[in-house]
Amino acid sequence: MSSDPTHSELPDQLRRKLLLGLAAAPFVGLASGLTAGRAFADVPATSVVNTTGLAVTDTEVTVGILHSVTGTMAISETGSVEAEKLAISQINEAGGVLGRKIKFIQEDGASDWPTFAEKAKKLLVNDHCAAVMGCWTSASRKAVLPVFEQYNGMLYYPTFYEGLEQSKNVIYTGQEATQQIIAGLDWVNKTKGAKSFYLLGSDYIWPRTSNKIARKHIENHLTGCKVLGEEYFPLGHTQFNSVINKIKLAKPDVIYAIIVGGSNVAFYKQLKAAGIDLSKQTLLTISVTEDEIDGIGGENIAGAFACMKYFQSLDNPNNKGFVSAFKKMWGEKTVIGDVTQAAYLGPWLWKLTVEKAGSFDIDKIAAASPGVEFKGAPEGYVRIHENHHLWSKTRVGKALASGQYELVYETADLVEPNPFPKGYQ
Amino acid sequence: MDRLLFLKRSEAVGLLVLITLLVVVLPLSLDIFRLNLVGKYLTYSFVAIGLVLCWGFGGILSLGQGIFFGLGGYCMAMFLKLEASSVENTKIQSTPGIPDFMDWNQITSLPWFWVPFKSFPFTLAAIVIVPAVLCFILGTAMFRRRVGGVYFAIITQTVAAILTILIVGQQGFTGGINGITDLRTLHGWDIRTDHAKYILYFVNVAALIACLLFGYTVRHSKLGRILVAMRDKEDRVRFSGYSVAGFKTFIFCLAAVLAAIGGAMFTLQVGFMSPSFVGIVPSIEMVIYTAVGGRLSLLGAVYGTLLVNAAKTAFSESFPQLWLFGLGGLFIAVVLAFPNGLAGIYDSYVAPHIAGLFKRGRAPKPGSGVPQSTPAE
Amino acid sequence: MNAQHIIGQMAPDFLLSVEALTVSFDGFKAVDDLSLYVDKNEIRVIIGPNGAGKTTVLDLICGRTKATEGSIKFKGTELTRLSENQIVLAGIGRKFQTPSIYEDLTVFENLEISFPRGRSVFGALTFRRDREVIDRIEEIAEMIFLKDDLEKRGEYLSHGQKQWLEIGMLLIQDPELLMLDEPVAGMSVSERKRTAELLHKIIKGRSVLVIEHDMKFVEDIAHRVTVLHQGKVLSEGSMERVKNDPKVVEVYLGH
Amino acid sequence: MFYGFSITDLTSIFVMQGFAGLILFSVYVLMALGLAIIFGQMGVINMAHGEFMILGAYMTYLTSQLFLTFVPVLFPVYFFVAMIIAFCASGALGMLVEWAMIRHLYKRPLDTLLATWGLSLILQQAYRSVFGAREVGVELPEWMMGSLQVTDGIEVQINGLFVMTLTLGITVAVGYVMYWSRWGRQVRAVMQNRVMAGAVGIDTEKVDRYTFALGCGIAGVAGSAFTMIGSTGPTAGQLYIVDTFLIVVFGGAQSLLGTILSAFSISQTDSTLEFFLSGSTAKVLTLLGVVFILMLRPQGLFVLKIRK
Repeated sequence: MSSDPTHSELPDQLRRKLLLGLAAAPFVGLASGLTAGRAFADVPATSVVNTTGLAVTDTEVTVGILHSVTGTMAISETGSVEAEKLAISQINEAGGVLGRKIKFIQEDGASDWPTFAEKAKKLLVNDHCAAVMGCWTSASRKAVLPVFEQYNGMLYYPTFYEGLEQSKNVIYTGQEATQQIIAGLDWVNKTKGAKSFYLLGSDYIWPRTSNKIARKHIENHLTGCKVLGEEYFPLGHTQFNSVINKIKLAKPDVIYAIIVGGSNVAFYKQLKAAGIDLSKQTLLTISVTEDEIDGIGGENIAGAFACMKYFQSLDNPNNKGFVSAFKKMWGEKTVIGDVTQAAYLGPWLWKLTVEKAGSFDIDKIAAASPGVEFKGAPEGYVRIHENHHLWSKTRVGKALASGQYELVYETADLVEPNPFPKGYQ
Repeated sequence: MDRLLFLKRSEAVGLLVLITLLVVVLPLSLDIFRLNLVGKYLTYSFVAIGLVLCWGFGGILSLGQGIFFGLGGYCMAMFLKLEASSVENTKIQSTPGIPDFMDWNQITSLPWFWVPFKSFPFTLAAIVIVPAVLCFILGTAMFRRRVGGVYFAIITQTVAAILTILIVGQQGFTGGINGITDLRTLHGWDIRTDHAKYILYFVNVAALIACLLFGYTVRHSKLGRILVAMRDKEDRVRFSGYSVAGFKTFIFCLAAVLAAIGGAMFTLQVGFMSPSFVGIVPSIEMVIYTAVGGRLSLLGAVYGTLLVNAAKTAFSESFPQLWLFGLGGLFIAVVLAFPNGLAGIYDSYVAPHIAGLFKRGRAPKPGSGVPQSTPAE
Repeated sequence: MNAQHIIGQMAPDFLLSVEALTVSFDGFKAVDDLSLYVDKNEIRVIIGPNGAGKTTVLDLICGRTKATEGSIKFKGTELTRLSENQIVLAGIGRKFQTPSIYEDLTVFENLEISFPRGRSVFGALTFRRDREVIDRIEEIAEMIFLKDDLEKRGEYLSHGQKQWLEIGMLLIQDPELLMLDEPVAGMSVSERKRTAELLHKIIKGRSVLVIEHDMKFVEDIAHRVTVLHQGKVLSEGSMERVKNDPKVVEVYLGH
Repeated sequence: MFYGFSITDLTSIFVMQGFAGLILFSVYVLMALGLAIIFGQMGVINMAHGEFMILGAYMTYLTSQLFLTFVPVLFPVYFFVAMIIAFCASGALGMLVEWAMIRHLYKRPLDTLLATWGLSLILQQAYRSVFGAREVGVELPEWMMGSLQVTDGIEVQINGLFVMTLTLGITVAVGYVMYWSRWGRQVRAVMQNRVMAGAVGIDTEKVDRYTFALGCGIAGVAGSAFTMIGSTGPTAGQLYIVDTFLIVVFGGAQSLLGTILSAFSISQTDSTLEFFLSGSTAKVLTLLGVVFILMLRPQGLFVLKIRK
């Protein structure tokens, strides 16, 4: 058997690229006329910036977008796809990466983990994507991780997640659990004087791991604080009356909720209907972004606190530009949540890293990533850590009836990402 | 010569065409990535073959075949995971030597039911025995009380739901919703290399052909005829002195074991196993493959699986939004217009032409004609 | 009745003894304290108006319906505790009212399935179609007038042929007690004649329990007749005696 | 876990817990009623039942938007209009589906299962294309939110009361239609003996179509009511389908009373277990219990013994 799997279809790919090149030729001529040909002079030779056979030509570089467009996760992943497309079009407008326009190939993970693995492999092996922006759930990331490691690809993963992972081939643009959790708990303990907590979660790895970290922090690091209860519900669960009664019985200072997806809607509506007034009862969540509020209804969750790194309402020039560009591209009514913003960081961080490394080669990008800063981030400023996670600030927002968060607290400094936290495992 | 061994001539030809396609045509025309995909699809066709026997011939529709596919897959995954979690590989964990997800869930020693999966022979036995035992219990309980048809379908579906919640909820022992990932070697042999994928593909095809042949043995034995008889007139079979419950349990178990073998092959080729194969949706999808191929045709099951999955991949690469319309429409069309699926279409439209060719004395070359065509049962 | 009851208990050599059999569906007693004894080699016909419980009695004997009370003994074995297939193995064959054959299988395969060998799962898997099987099937097919149709699928047979095929399927089992539910119903005159001929051939050497409405046919074959009415035995004896029983006359005419 | 609580606290919690059970019960009955008609009376296995419910939910969403945009004054009562629209929309779709698909499959019940599964995939994608992949939030009028303070510790949720009243109303209406009206007798006549019913002059096709439409319409109303407590997304329907079938089968498919009793037993078990255990464990135990009982009593809990 052939040891080079790509061998058989190389001619085909060449032909396709030639065709594409021909088709694009008049267009490129026009464009270069407009941009005064300056970019052309600076463009380094493809043979220099691409030594490993990635899909990079003199004018184009191909990246992959890999999210669920169908299935249950499509609800959550749509925003990420939109943000990534926005970032790519902005980068192209600004002249591309190393003088090359970004072309993207979008694949549908269909909310199905093996499909993610299959498509990831396609993007790397068949399409030779220079980078892939994608995945949302932990499960899909776990499914594609071995693929990225085996075929040496680069994944920009946008979601806040449970940590306990670190890879040369992944840049985690969302927060890992300790970044998101500890600052929020400290804040609620200090400003609200909260001493007792009730932990809730959907039954899978991220809420369980996050609650585990929260419990350790509450019991070991906050004096006099205790956990009154911890409960998990199957994904898609819609009946929360029993647990609401338990909460009423336990009377915790803080309800700490990590419920995801459709369950959220049921949970907050039932909470409100049961007479738990979130302006009096403190509720802290790390799983409800503006995206989710859209489905829950602002009036049902108003008063709850969310702890994450980004809110659409952040008041800084970067964010204003980002929000208006996003709405211009995807419609006035769209909302932008934490993950959407993190997804937007992916293409930008990749561009900056490529420029820093002066190469598209995966190994060089992986090595150059630590220390890359993005000053234009909507959340303010981020920097890639040695462990491929981001240094970022953690913020607490209060949900308003309008569906937006009002910033009530932000950490003074960037919080260090710590995917393998000592004392929390 | 009407029969070759126990196969009818048309079946023997069909099987040869399939073998040619899988062993010669596809490996030569596809790169390893696509071939690996075909291998993955073929693991579903184990389930489909089981469903042809159990549902097509036996009339027992199980909406829980994902359970058994999953059990087989998990058994294999447990073995591979233990091998991948050597003390050497996991030294950064607080408890080295146990799978990573256990460490994340503060489990400090290997649970008792994981221990035997260190042995490969035990794993192979478990892949067959675990689903068979579960099936035997379920089947005996239900068939003895004459639960059938819709009720059986709904109960199996519920069992699939229960198992999914359990696997997801007991993540310390099962890897939860992420499943068991990052499987690397089998007895030190790296299963992730292209070379290994080629070998696994051929192993998979060989296992599939073996299962098909066994399927034909059953189909052409008296047991196969009793199944058909049972589907039509259960009482008559009973009053001919047969234990209907026993036969149903047997065929249900057989279908489950086939599904489990498919699951194990899946794990080997794809490199992980997750609860998303256990639940209701994958179970029903597997029924779809069978229905599309033709619920009465063992070969049709294989072609049906290949066709639906190839369409799924192709569609979702070009028009992801349209894929569900296509799948849903295909399914309705098959049920309404072609209850016997591809095999039925072949029998009524293609087979007569081929028979005509024979009559005129022009022997067709093997492999000629439509590749998706399905020789008659 | 009472006298017979006692005789029944004292004479265990009846092939089939049904005693004090009762079955009720939601309080409705379809069969009510019924006792019935069939001798070896006896041909017994059960008659009665619609809803008298005739078919239910057959259902009870072959295990299709479970009795609420009472006992059914066949060659000294209690049947009420056995499952249907065990009852068949004990030597009882049953023909249904509407022809019950496998329409998707050929006549040959229909008969083959009833051949009393390879009845366990693994027996069926390893069953071989040897000379003995083929000879026996051809012999039976001849008897039931279907020798030329062995490869025909069941669904293409005429109604009468289906009835014969089902009788053939019972014959190949070689049961000691044969139960027939309206074997000539729905047949043409010529088919009916051939069926009578067939029944005369096959009842030799075994006991038969028949439900039939056709009085001429009954007269033709019955050794003894039992008249059922509302789940109870109304009258029993030779055809002659039963015909002249005023109770019977009343039930039939008054119906 | 009750250590250290006062008697009043405990009493009120038990009252509230009982109330939670009742809400769950109402929800289950609403979900299962439509299916009990379609599956129990007609023998059709409608795997797209959840999607019919979601259609009702989307109709409610659209109605709320319409009212907000055009007649904000009437917003407080839009929900009643929405339920009627939901009923009509789901019913009409049901009628269409019966005509195009189901009527060809009455002799193959298991195939209705497969075909309606295909239908459910199509509907899901249609919702996604029309309404987007994200969940939509249905805004409720203010009076439907919040709760009534009965005593110090006991609060009664208004939307819970609303669902319970609705369930009661629909159940009574369905009971009347199916058991006492002339039409209900026709339905049962057709289901028991199609040929005879046709022979005595009942238009069996019409009865089939309207029965199916009625079942779907009720699903639509249920979906409408669910916007008060659950989520409305393209795939939300799938979450309900197993539970719903289980309730109907557990009750013994033929009887509406059985469906209600089974919904009651399952909901009480579920909510009680959920109070003492965690949500996931409670769910597994409830489902296991139901499967186990169904294995012992395959005909369901509440079926009369019938002569074969």
